[in-house]
Amino acid sequence: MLKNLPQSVSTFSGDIDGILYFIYAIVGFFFVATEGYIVYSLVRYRRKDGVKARYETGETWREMRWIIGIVIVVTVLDFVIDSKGAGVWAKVKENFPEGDVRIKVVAQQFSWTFVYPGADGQFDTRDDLTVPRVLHVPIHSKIRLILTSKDVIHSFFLPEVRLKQDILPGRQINAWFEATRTGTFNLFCSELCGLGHTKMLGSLEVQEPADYERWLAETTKEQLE
Amino acid sequence: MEPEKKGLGYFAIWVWLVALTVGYLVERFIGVPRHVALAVIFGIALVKALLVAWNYMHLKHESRIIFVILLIPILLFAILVLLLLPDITLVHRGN
Amino acid sequence: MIVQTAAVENSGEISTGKLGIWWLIGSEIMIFGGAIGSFILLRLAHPDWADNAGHLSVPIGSLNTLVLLTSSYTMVKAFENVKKRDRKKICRFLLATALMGLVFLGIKSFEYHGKFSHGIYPNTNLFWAFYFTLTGLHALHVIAGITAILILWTFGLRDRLWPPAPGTGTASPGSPGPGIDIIDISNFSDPSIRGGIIRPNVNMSIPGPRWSGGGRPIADRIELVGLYWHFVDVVWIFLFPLLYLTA
Amino acid sequence: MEGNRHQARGNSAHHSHGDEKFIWKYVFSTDHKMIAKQYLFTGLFMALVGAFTAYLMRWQLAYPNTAAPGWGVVTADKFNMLVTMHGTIMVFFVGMPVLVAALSNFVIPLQIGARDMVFPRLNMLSYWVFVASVVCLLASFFVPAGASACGWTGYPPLSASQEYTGIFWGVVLWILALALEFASFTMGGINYLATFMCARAKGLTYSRVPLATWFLVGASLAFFFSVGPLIAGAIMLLLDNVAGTGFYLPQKGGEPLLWQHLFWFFGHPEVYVVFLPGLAAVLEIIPVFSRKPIFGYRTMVWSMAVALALSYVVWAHHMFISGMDPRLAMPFSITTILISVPFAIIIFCMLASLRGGSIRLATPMLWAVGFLVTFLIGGLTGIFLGSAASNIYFHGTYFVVAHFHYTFFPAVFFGGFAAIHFWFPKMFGRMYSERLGKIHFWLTFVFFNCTFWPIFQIGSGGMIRRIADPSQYRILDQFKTLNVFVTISAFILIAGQIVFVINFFWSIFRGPAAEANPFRANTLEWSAASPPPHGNFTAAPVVYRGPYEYSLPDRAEDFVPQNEPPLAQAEGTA
Repeated sequence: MLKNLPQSVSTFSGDIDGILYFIYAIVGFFFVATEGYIVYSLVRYRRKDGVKARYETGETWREMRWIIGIVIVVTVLDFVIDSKGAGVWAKVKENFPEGDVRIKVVAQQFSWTFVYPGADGQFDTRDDLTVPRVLHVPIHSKIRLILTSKDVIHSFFLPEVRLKQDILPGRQINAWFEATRTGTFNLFCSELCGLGHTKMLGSLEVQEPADYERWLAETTKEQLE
Repeated sequence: MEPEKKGLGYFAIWVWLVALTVGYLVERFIGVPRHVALAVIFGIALVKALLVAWNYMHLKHESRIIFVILLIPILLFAILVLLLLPDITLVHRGN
Repeated sequence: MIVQTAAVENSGEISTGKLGIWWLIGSEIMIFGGAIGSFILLRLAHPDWADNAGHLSVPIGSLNTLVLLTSSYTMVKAFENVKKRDRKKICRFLLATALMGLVFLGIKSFEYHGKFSHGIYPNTNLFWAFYFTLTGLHALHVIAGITAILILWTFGLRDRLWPPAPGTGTASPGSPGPGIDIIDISNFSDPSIRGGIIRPNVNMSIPGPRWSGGGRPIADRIELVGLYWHFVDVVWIFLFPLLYLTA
Repeated sequence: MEGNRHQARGNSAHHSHGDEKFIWKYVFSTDHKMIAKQYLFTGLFMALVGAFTAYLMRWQLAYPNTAAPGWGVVTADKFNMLVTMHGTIMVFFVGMPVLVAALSNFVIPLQIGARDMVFPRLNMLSYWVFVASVVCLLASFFVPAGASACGWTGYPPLSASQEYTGIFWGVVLWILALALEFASFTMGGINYLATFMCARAKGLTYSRVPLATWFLVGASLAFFFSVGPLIAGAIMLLLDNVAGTGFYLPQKGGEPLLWQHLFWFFGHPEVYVVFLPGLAAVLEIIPVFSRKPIFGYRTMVWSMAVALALSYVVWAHHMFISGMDPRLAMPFSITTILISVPFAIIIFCMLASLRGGSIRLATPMLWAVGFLVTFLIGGLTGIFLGSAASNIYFHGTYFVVAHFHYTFFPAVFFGGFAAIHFWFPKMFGRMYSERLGKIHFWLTFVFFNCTFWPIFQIGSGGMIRRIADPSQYRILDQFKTLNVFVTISAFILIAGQIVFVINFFWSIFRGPAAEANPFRANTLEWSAASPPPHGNFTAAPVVYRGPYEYSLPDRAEDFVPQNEPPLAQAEGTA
């Protein structure tokens, strides 16, 4: 079920995959055990002439002991899953690093625009760089994203980075990631945003720092002209 | 259905309700600090609502099941508002 | 587990009609709760809405509160007279309640008119959107309550609150047609044969296809409508300070 | 349909006897059984509409931008509309009427030994308000710009203003349809709850009420207390559309997230509103066909109660990445995962009910087991989504689609078909065809799994929901053949329902007459005639024992009806 996961290219994508595989193992065990048990009992306890069913109401602790046992196991596993997940969640969504690069993402029906603060490091100044569609980031640096939307709710989804975040109009929502592999990756809008939702595609370009700087300089020059 | 004239009569309750409504106005003229005023205002509203529910809706004579029917939605309302406080009220709105 | 007795639990008595109306009130609490809760949440986030609330007239709002409170009093008086079987007084108090409801609506529409003439509409800003939505939703409930009260009032005028002779009711089993199972209705309305904590005192006769009276006297519905009316009153008791007094 | 059984009615002065006109018997009936059938037929009709939308969507996903037979090319705007309508119809107009309304209406009064609902006319009104809601929804297909295309969750701002979708009437009618439906089911809910509380037969204490009734009542409770905020929310959404207010429009000071909270505050209990009735039917069927008492009756009732209580505080797991305060995620993740505990108890109790039984795999039992087998998958995959961390990746992908189809489909269709077959003799007085029933089951079971199992894989590969054209996505090229496989399976799944339609209508008119208790079950509905006359019971039933006394060791017969007087008391002590 999980063999189709896209490649993992960020510092936390491995953690998320770890949770996925961990849950997969637990769930897989219960899946095999319970489905197996159902098939077993359907065969084992099928109707036979002259054999009467057992009268068993399950109202006593003795009769319930197996169920209680399994349920305790389930509860414990639930908490294990949650406590493992809590750390990953906090890492991805709660405790943001300040970020080496800050980029503002502007979503609108039906396109992505990325705003780089330019040399002064401030947004909404004259030297802001506005780049459509392709998000360029340097590898191995912490990217701080400021997600905004001009109209409806969009969702910023980088499958390979395992990052997804809905963008609410009227709010600035923060996200971050750190890429660990260079290349071109996917960017989808994963929240129905209207007629052109399907075509609201972008891409993520992870570059070596030198390449990134070169690209940044070239684009700055282009835009200032 | 229920014993008559136990405690306050319907008319006395009405007098109380009117008095409490006028109480709003008094509070406005005295000029107390805002948070005190708000506490008083909603305290009065709560008292009035309880008076109506308790006497006019005969809750004081009702069986326990009615309280269950009433308390569940009130509790859920409280949960809904409390859980949404951080998300709707205390959020920093940018842009 | 095999307890082979026919034990009957019993505690308290409540009619199905009353139970139904309380369930209705329960669901209404959640509806108003959702709307009022949304208002509270956004109101807390926007202290600047106080300016808008300042445009609302506290004296008019207070007057309306008094009108509605008084109508609650007359409603409960009507119910009190049900127990005394005083038809004339019932009619008088029901009419008074309905009229006060209408006065409430009149004052409300006067307020609306004032806002409209100052160019304030639901789409002016979010405070006014909430104001018109909450009061409008409440006004709809007032209208429903007035309608129900007036219907009962006409029943009272025509002396239809109680069946002509006690006991017969409006429910009389029809003459049997060909091939009909005749069911002994009395068997089912006997409270003693029923289990459960709530004893039904509804006549479980099979209802007619039309909107005719059920098994119980119409007069019993005055209490039910009264409960609803008081609930509408309670909603206003909270709406008034929330909208008018937080300026 | 009801043979020559006339309904005795006639407490109206104008309408004095029972040889009633067609319109009062079949259209404006106040008989709970007729209203149940009305809901059932309406729901099944809507299922056809829902299936047609599914067909068109699957065609587009497998063969993008080619003409679907019987319709034409599914363009992006139509696809969004189909996505929206499929969800709305299947959840609100199939799941709700078939499971909540039809089952509650039919089963609750019969199982508790009542003559009818306590508010029969309110019951009728509730059905006709529902019809009005269906008409609203169907009408929305034919208004300018077509039906709503905002997703079945209708997230504003997309749904709050015409400028974002170009759809006005479609959205307005969609909201109205939902509002009417909620009004209808609120009336129904009041009725079920009051009937359950007031009209139980003598001796039918709360600890002897059959589990089906308990779970149906639980479903009504879940609905009843959660729908209010959404009604308020819907009013605000309607005003945003028609009056230009800005409750959900940030440029006017509104808050889009508010709708999501109000929607999911209802939306999660709604899952149980649909799921519990399906479970109710299955819980009733398992003991009958394994001739064994249900395992842990009290445990199940309490588990359900705990699950219901928890269901009101888990809603935000639908919104982990919605932009809500991230600190809310962990509390909601914990409650979400905790809710698996009561359901685990219920499932394990059901498994234990099979142990040591004498199992006969008749059609209702097949559906019940099918429900167990498939719902387990739905429940287990829910863990991936309930854990906030893994939800970051899976949210909004086809993994979610597969997951909720593995919960809704078993509940609505496996549970629904189990119920329809199980109570068919009681409902129509005739037996269904066992052979056709089995063919139908195996077709549905196999192709249901063929349809939805691969979708887990497609989803984990990164395919997101509600995209009209997968060929736009490079990452999805690897799933081309899988998508075609899914689509063909879905077609066979839909086509397989023809077997049911044939079985259903053939059996209603031509099936062999059914006896009162064909499955030798204990609960009260089987002591009434098949089909029960208006008024259900010829004499008031009296209950002497719990509902699941099967295979008592000291009895020759392997069942003891609830209303059979105990030997010692047979002389009429009660």
